[in-house]
Amino acid sequence: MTFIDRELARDLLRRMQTIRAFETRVEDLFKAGELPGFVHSSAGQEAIAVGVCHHLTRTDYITSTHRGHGHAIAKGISLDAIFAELYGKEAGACHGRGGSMHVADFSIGMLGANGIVGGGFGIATGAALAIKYQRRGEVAVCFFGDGAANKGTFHEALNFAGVHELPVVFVCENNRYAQFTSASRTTAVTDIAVRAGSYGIAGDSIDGNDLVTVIESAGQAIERAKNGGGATLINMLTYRHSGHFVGDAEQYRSRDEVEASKELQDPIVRFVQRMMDVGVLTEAEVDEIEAAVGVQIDAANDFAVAAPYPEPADALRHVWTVGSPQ
Amino acid sequence: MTFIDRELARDLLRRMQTIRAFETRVEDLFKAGELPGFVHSSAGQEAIAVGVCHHLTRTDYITSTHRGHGHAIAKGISLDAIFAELYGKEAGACHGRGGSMHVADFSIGMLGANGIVGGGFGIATGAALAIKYQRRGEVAVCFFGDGAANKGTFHEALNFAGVHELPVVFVCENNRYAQFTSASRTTAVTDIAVRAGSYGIAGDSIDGNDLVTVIESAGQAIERAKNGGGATLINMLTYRHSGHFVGDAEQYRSRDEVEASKELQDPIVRFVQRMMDVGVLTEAEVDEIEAAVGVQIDAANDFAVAAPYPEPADALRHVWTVGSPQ
Amino acid sequence: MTTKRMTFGQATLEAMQFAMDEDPNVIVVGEDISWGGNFGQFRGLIDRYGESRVVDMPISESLIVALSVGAAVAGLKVVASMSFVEFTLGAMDEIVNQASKFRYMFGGQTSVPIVLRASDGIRGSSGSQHSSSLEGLFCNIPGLKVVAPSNGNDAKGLLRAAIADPDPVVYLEHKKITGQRAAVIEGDFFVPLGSATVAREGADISVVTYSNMVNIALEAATVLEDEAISVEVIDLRSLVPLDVDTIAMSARKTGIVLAAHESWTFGGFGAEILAQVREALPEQPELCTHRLGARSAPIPFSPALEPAVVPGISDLIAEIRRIVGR
Amino acid sequence: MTTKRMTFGQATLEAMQFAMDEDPNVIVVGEDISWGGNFGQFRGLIDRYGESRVVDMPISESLIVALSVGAAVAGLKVVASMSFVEFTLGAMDEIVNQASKFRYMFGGQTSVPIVLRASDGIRGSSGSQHSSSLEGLFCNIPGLKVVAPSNGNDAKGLLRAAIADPDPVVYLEHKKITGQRAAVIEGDFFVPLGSATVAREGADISVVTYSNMVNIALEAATVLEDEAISVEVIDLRSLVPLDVDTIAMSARKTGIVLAAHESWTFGGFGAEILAQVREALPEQPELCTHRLGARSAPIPFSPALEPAVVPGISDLIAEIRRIVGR
Ligand SMILES: Cc1ncc(C[n+]2csc(CCOP(=O)(O)OP(=O)(O)O)c2C)c(N)n1
Ligand SMILES: Cc1ncc(C[n+]2csc(CCOP(=O)(O)OP(=O)(O)O)c2C)c(N)n1
Ligand SMILES: [Mg+2]
Ligand SMILES: [Mg+2]
Repeated sequence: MTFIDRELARDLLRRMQTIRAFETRVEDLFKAGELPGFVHSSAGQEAIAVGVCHHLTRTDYITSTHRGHGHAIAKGISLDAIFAELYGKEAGACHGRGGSMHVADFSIGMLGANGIVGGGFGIATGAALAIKYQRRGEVAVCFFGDGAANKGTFHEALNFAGVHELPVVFVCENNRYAQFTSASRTTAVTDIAVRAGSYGIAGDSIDGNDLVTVIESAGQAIERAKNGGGATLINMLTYRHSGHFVGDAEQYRSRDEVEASKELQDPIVRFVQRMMDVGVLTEAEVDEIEAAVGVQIDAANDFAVAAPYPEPADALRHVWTVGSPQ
Repeated sequence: MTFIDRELARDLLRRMQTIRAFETRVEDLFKAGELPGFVHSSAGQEAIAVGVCHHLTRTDYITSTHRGHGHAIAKGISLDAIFAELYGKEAGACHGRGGSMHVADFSIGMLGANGIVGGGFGIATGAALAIKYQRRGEVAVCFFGDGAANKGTFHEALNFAGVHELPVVFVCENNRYAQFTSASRTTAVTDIAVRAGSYGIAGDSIDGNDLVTVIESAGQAIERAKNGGGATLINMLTYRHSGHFVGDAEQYRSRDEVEASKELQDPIVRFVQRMMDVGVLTEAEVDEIEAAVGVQIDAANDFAVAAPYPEPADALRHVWTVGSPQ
Repeated sequence: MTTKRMTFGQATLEAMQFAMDEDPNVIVVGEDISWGGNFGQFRGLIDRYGESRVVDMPISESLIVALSVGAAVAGLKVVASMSFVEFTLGAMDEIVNQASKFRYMFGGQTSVPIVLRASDGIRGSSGSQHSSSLEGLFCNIPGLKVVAPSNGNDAKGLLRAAIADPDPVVYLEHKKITGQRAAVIEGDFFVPLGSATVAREGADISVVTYSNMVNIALEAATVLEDEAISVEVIDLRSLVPLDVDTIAMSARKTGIVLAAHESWTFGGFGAEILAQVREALPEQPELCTHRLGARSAPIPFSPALEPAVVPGISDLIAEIRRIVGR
Repeated sequence: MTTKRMTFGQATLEAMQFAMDEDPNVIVVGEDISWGGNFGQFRGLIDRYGESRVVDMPISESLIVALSVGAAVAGLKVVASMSFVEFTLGAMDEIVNQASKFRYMFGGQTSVPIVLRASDGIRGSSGSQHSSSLEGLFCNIPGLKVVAPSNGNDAKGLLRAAIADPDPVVYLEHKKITGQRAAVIEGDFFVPLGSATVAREGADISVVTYSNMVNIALEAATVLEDEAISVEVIDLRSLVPLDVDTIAMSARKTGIVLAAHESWTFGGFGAEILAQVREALPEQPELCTHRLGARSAPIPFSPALEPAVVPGISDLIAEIRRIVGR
């Protein structure tokens, strides 16, 4: 445990709390009718995004999902840019064209949230092929859900990654539900990591709500990838605190189940406890970090609210079409 | 081996020889420019089609591939109907609309050869779902190639079959090549049966050129399926004697490799040898069967050649379209 | 003939029940289907018909369609919920290469009685992957039938007809109207595929449209009435088969046709409507034909841009004014 | 400007080499690609550029496109061989939901420089799954560009332009012309996307077409010359962007437009051509517009039926005679 010193602990906690605070604020704003479209919250899954991205540089790649806010923040997107994007403002990361399900920041290797479940497998694999071809020392990480693991795209990508020993890590955020359906109803073998054997790649199955475990497992996989050891498939067990989308009635799971997980499995609470137990962090520090994060979220939201919408006249910018500005 | 008596041995040999003779004739006819389109020969793979279909009744289902002549014949299609189909005649199994890659006979549960690699996985799974829903005691068998195993449709179907323990058997005709590319270049784990573990179903890997082994392995899987034991994935090693399609220059494999397989692995030669060793069949019988088959093939070809083409005026029959005969 | 006010979703639920009560071989499959599907149109079916007839599917769109085809040729009639229409693209191979071709390619040996229900159109900032209308793709594929009701009553009658139809039917339901209420005829009835209806009579211009654009056109007609512009609104209801007679009759009367839809203008179905009406009225070369649809860009997320790409009531009104020159 | 006679396939091979020599980030992926692909258009590239730039893909169409997208956003330019155009349907999700939308949806942060080469059209009894032309689908999708050369020279110049283009380009090559010889300009050159050409000048009627139908139209024009019917043939070369000016100029001259293609008439691209020319010539309401395409059925296998569904030279000649009234 010693490898987590005070500085690192503060940094990791700040990242997790930033995601939690962002998602919480977004939920409130959405329920208050302040945000357009619909949004998916990753609250409860912060340890995976933060633990994995802890090992990544700006030039490493990630592909994300419909539940992508946490991945983007962990990879380093500016809070102003992601908040403005959720409002559909021109200052957004995608100039308002994308929205919550398509948040992307290519300048830091964040190749996009994706509204198509399973859409990231092949894209991450292609990015890994480019890395290998150009002999760059980077890695591509594909975040996906337990439900996405049932898409054929999973199979096609992992087989190819296995054949070419590509520098890619497939991280399953296994929160045990796909929308309203529990994984056991639709997935023959729910420990996704078992499938690594079908593709001759490394596999691991871990507690995805324990930040330290995530850091260790992801670290090994990413090191393997960067050292030419090929791909890894990691099944990370977690739980989403909110409904599938904000507004979900959640009839498919019991309040008790949700509360129990929040109480006993919350990745932030567990990390804080652990760090305090070993004396790396103090309660005062934790509160101070939480407060600082709150201020940042306020500032980013204020920025986004004040930012202007795109010009309707620019509706055709960024796509080829007759007479459109290229 | 005693379970194969003289009658059965004669019948099995007749079926394998019928397929071999049919494919050989088709190749000759195609090379002579007598047949339209293009054709794929299953010569060399007869033991799989015959050994699996040996266990099936007219009401069991099979889905086939682009290399489907053998499956259709083993399932019991009339030689007149398949030959006429290859010529595009109205008397063909599909009234000439389908051709070699779409030979089908729904009256005997042959749900069609398929020009889309991997097209059969979901169709066989759906047929199995219908069987289970209607509480019929039947089974659906999906024949597919080693190359098809890399399609995402493989994954989606086997996962679902695993979840619902469907009465379906997935039979991989692993002839080690997909068109011109050897399986090892595109498949991370070439023993396809390994993947059974990813879906919680039974798996088996066998010598697909040994008819007796095929009969035993397929028999167990089909019995399991019919008794509610769920799906099975069987990897059957085999080899195609001809090119991918008739006319293929075959630069991707050595003459020696082909000749060696023909000499040592020919499923018909091996079965005959085995039956003669144990005194179940005599050389005379074998010759007599071969001769009888030749006569049937001649008759079917004569029938097909003489049969009329469809009427151009009926080009829109069998599809909904403005003013078409329904 | 009494009617009852209910939502589009409830109306289709009634049609589902008549179909499922009448024929035990009708089953429903889809993601989260036991929870009613993404828009609740299937809510309650699970309690009435149980898990064997209301089958939760993994996130495996290719399988959903292939399995439907397989179950259909094995004796069932399958209604598949595809959720957002963009997800059908993950099953386009199964829809086009298998479902649409089976009856013809196999010479009429089988038909494929499946209904693919998909939600299309904009709902307000759902983003590029959850806002499209794709009828332009389906209507170009022979063997498929395509319907797009504009109200609950037609939704009910068309769904009945679609399930009874022997061919694959793509049933498109606009997100904005799934929750809309309308007067729906009580009891069981069919709206035959291929029958358009005059939603409003008018003398100056014929707006030929379908799905939610019908409702927009009716609003526009009311507004334009005050300007003494008399707008006739044709609700196609069914795109394939297309009721050319009803379109032609209206065009003959008004002399001006405006084909309007939410989907992209370029390469879209509007061009087909215009071509059909001209071919139907060769004696009327002076006929004026116009079209209104989305501009050539993915549907943007930003509330400021979406209406600049997808036509709404103001665009329709402006276009009608321009055409009739007032 | 000297020319050399070579096949369409050889001409594209030259374009591939200029592109690959010029830019080390251009790679080629596809099934059996190291063997030259299904029609040999890539033969020899493996020897010249090696396995890292000429990548054999598993039979995984979804992956082929998704991987191309991922590699492209990570810095490569990818030419993907999709073999028969029907196989692109297995990647429609990746083509439409990912490739075509990325640049716009992500606000111009990235572009997707990929070329999808696919062989379409009839070759003589290839059957329903290997004979279609699907440009009608691609042309309705904003963000995609679509080209369909009719001869080796354009094939070479268009491929060069397609690879250099920042957006995804669907490059359609007709099976019948891949092996056809033509005079091809030596050395490196581009045919800009969106530039049609007058393949033959005429006065009585404008046949607006592309791909192999251009060659059929040129033959027809020669035949009709003897009947004193002067046919102008417009070779669009590129469908998206569409060179409306060249079409309009011809239409203004002849007053009669016949849009002709091999793909299905209903919902096909011909209707778009006619709509575009009318929108371009509002001052010419008396313009006559006609179209010729395949009838609404899957392409049949039988040599007796294929020509009854897909239009050939006799159909084109008859239609032109009918239109000009002689
Ligand atoms: C191809 C496709 N199918 C279905 C959907 C609808 N959908 C959105 S999220 C979701 C569940 C995804 O579950 P999982 O992969 O476990 O991710 P989670 O939501 O649990 O994070 C579904 C079915 C979609 N967006 N894309
Ligand atoms: C979806 C699809 N992709 C590609 C092809 C082209 N193709 C036809 S057969 C074949 C190889 C199939 O290999 P395998 O599954 O091993 O069957 P085999 O030919 O060896 O019997 C390919 C790539 C196709 N028909 N369908
Ligand atoms: Mg999940
Ligand atoms: Mg093979």
